[in-house]
Amino acid sequence: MINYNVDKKGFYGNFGGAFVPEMLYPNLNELALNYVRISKSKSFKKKFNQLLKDYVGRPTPLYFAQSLSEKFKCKVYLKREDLCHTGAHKINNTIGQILLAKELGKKRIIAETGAGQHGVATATVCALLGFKCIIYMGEVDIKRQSPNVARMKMLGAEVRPAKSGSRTLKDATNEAIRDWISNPVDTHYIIGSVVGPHPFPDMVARFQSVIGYETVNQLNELENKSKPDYVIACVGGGSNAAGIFYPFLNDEDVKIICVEAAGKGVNTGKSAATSILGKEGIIHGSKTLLMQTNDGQITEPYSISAGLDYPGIGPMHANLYKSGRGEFISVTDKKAMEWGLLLSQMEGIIPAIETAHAFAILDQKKFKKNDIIVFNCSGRGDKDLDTFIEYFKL
Amino acid sequence: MINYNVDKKGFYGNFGGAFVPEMLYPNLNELALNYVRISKSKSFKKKFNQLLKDYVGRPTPLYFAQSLSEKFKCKVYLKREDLCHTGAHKINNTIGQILLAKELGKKRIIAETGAGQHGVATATVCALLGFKCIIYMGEVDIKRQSPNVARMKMLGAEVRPAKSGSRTLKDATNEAIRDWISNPVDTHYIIGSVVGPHPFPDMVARFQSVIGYETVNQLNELENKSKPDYVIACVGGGSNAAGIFYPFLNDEDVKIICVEAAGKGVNTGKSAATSILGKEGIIHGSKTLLMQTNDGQITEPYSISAGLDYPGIGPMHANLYKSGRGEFISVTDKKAMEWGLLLSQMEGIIPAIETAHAFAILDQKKFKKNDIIVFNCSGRGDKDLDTFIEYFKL
Amino acid sequence: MNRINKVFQKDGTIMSIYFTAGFPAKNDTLSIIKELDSAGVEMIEIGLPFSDPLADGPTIQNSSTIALKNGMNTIVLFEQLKNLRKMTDVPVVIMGYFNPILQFGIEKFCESCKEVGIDGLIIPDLPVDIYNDKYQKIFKSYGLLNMFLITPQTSEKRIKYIDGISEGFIYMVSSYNVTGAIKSFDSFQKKYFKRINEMNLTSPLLVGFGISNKNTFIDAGKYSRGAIIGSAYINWISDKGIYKTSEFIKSLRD
Amino acid sequence: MNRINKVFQKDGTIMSIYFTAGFPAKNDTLSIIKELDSAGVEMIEIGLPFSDPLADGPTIQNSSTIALKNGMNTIVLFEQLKNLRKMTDVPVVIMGYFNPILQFGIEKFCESCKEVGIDGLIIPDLPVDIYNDKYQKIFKSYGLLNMFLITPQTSEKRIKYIDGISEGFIYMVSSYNVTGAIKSFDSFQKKYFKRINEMNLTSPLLVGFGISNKNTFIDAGKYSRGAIIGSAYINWISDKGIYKTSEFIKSLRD
Ligand SMILES: Cc1ncc(COP(=O)(O)O)c(C=O)c1O
Ligand SMILES: Cc1ncc(COP(=O)(O)O)c(C=O)c1O
Repeated sequence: MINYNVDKKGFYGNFGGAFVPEMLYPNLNELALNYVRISKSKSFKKKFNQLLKDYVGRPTPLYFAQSLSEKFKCKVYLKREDLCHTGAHKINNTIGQILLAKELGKKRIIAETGAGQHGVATATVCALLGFKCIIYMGEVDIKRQSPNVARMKMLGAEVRPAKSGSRTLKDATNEAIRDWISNPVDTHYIIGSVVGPHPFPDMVARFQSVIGYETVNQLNELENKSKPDYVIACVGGGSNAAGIFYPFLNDEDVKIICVEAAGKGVNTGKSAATSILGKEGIIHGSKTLLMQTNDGQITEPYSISAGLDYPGIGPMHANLYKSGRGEFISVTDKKAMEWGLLLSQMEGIIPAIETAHAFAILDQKKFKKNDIIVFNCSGRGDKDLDTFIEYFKL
Repeated sequence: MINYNVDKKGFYGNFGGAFVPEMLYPNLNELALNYVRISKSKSFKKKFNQLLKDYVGRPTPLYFAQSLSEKFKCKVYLKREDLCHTGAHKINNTIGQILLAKELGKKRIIAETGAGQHGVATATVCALLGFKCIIYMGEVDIKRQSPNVARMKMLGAEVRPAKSGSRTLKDATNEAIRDWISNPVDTHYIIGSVVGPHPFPDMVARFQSVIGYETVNQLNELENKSKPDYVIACVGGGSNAAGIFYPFLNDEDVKIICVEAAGKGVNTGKSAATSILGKEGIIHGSKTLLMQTNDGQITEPYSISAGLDYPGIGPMHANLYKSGRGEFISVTDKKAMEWGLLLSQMEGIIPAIETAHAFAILDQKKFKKNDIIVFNCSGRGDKDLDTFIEYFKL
Repeated sequence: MNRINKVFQKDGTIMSIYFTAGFPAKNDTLSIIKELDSAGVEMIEIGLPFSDPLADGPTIQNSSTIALKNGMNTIVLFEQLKNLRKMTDVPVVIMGYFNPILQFGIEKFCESCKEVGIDGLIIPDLPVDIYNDKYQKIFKSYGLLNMFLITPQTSEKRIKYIDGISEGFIYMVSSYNVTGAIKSFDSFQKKYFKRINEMNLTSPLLVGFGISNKNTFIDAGKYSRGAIIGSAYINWISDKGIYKTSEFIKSLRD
Repeated sequence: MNRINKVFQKDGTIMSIYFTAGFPAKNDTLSIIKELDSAGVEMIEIGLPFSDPLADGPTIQNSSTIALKNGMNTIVLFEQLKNLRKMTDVPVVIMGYFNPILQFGIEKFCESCKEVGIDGLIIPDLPVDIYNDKYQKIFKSYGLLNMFLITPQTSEKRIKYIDGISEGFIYMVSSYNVTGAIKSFDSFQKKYFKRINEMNLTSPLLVGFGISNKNTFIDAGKYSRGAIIGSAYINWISDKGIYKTSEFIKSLRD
């Protein structure tokens, strides 16, 4: 049997590793040596699970979407990460990492953010546990996700604009890494997706795996089955996808679909469909698929959704793609926006634009009548209202 | 023992009833005759509870607030209605009423909204169950709660501005009542608080009582006790308060605190502190306390929070006030805003400005070390970000 | 015998005109009454303005808002009406929402009505049941009649119940709507008027809500003793001022 | 013997100057090398510009962005360096992030280096462990030395491990920081230099990150064989152009 989890050296097949300057070695080594042990310890698990329950609001429901199911003639379930405190799955990971940082004696937290959901989730847990918090965010994203910037400030975090490159998520990540290089002792860097150097991809996937494990329990309760036929998630870096895929990774009965942002169209030069447009390379310390020039310069991706606007994908997903274990579909801005509106009006759930991409595959795939399709409804659209309003002239 | 629940004629002590034009009699009579029977039927309960669980995300956590508890030297719990789908307790009621409307064969839904939370919650359940939806909202509120206006539009609802009077909640309510008068057959009016003519106050309180009953269960689990020493909630119309007070109404061991909006100060003429400033009278079909001139004209209240900016309170609360069963405290804009920021930075929870009012009493009341204080954290502050940002120049 | 009852003993279609006290100007009350009297209307309804008139459409709402801004209130109104009965014998009804009356004090309100010669009341948000239980006695003791409404939605049983309580006449609301002027009655409305007419109630009927022109006034007269005209008259005096009242009345009558 | 090893056999403090290829102008590469050669520097580092230089501060980031805009890339650089060895005998090192090298092809990259006379490489994001496992053999077969970094955070054990693998010299990063110019070393940094110096490693040490003036250069020389200067030189040529290079070198030396 093929194993789609991380190996001992931090690789998923040919992807992963920690391609970082020596300055980051001590931090990453400290994490790599300790994350499994700490996160499996009884006291950690108790605190983690308690905060997920009493603070985040877990378990999130697995909601049977009646109207969608009728329209698309299959059983559509939504895993409601949009109901998490702060509005997306991101907080599962930040709770895990902040507890880890506390265990490791860190005092200061940095993070990068694209859509702002990870920034808000990080600022939130820092407020909760009394950490100093600095969030790097691309200047472009600061503009298009202003409600989340406001939230971070309310929560007492400092938001530092990343002004280099495309001034989006990639550049915010560079800035965060530079900060970590400059502050290696007291600072923990909470990466917001399953990207970056080992052990981040695996660590984040483990913290997010609660999404998948809850789904298993809920399917047992609702359908008397422990696995769906399909699990579907949007992929920016890939953390919400990794979280819901986790229990099913090595069970090929369960089909996995990753939905990427095609932006204005895969071949328009304005896209973030990494699996199709990317080649193997190194980004942010990880060997993976990324969008780059022939010369190896990382290119500027484009998507209407700030959370998918990243030129790489996590190494787990690169491996799912190359191995054929996962199906990758890309969805344009236009389709995603339409699905945002459709989901709002059919189910009364306004999704994040990131999340809306996932649902758009309902138009493209044919399912069987009894197929159980689980979508990760990764976040809510409150942060995207301005974009929706402007797009649809509401 | 005194009974603080509604009596058979729709009164709470001296308050309540249905002081409405004859045009509304058939609708109200239909409701009054059926709401208890339907809402107690097995099939209704099953649907209601299932939607609360799988769609709304109930039970909402009862969260032990560590930092607040330490600072104020008592046990502070937050009932996390802010985690409900759409961001406030309001949806508990709209789910109940839409199921009732369906049972009664209605096809069209109208509602009034102040903060927009009730409007969003109504638009949401209408999208979910395929009802036509019209929301009345004061022009002033449309401006100060624009994210919620955007959400209602995304959900397919029509938002009609109320342009008369103070152009806030009271006037939106007048418009909704006029619509109902004009459309008595196919339309159900989903009132958003425990106000209006009988049976609305009792019906809404029953649908919201899930908040209180969950609290009982959760206290049993967390504290091995089935009742807190204090339950505290902000009061606009009073639905979130009624919901959390419900199981404790007739148990005088449990102290009840209602927090009203003092606006710029109770005696400034810019206030919404109804219990202090109000006199007995009739507003929106209910005999209750309301702010009015000597001549019986209803006056324009003021609060920075749109959801508390109402010149009356529900008849249940009027009775709690007059009987002394409830303690009424009023909190200024300034204090409420400060507490919004404080809660964000101490607990990582950005509350609605309405909700923030409740917490401000922690400054004013002395509690004993083992006192269990349950706050109804009625909603999240996403809708209020602009106001916070502007107020604090963040 | 109360002037209202007397007027219904006569033959012919009754025209009852509503206006909002304090509109267009604070002190127009008596002047309007004088105009209506000399134009020959059978009944006058004085609207006591209210901040939140939830049974009223935009026309009356708007006149109420202006009246309140002009300084109209219950005390002022009774003051203005002191010499009412030196001026007219036409029955005069006050139409007002319940809250201002409550705040004035019900007993005191009845007293004042009696003093100035008011004949009856229409309090749209005082339900017939509560009136019956709690207030009828006191209003009666001052000789004031209370008229109640029925609508196309009111059940037969309830109409009979209201017929037993309503004094003077029953206010037959013409449609599902708040007040406001319409051009003509549709077949649904006519069927409804007919149905009620055929119930042979004890109380006479007046049609209200929507009467705006000769057409609707004549139709109302076919199925009832007459009609109450509000928004159309308010629109008229907004436009033409109060001294063209008789033209308005004539335009409806012939 | 490799030119780098040779230079460390001589006495005196070694000055190694970094510049970004393609900055200020695309074709400045050879001119800058000529300037540095005649100014008498002991070693030259050519930065291969990268879009996402995450170990670099604003100065080098900015020069990289401009260089890329100017059209610099790996192919262009090797083309420019064809006549390198007709011009200078100073050891020349390429400093570049791993991804552009990977995309060019590692074998092809080594071949090209050898062809033009490059002596060694600093690839900051190629970790010593992975180099050791997978890449050392191929680089060695082309006679290229790979230099690795240590920082104040690197454990003694790991320093020894790196000492065993790093060729030519060890790049002693002066502080917790990305690249960038500072005015002087603090006592913490000096203690760290001293500690490493006293470890008596096999590889000689060069200090990098922060050297910007005579003060820091001399200090670096006290605890190591010399220093690498990057941001300060980039700032200088941004300001004064590339033909004032010898003034810069002099200002640091005496
Ligand atoms: C709601 C939501 N979904 C998805 C994503 C994409 O991230 P990931 O691929 O790591 O789940 C984001 C990123 O901000 C997000 O906010
Ligand atoms: C979050 C929140 N809390 C409280 C209220 C006040 O309403 P009520 O007193 O009915 O709970 C509102 C009204 O919109 C609200 O949005």
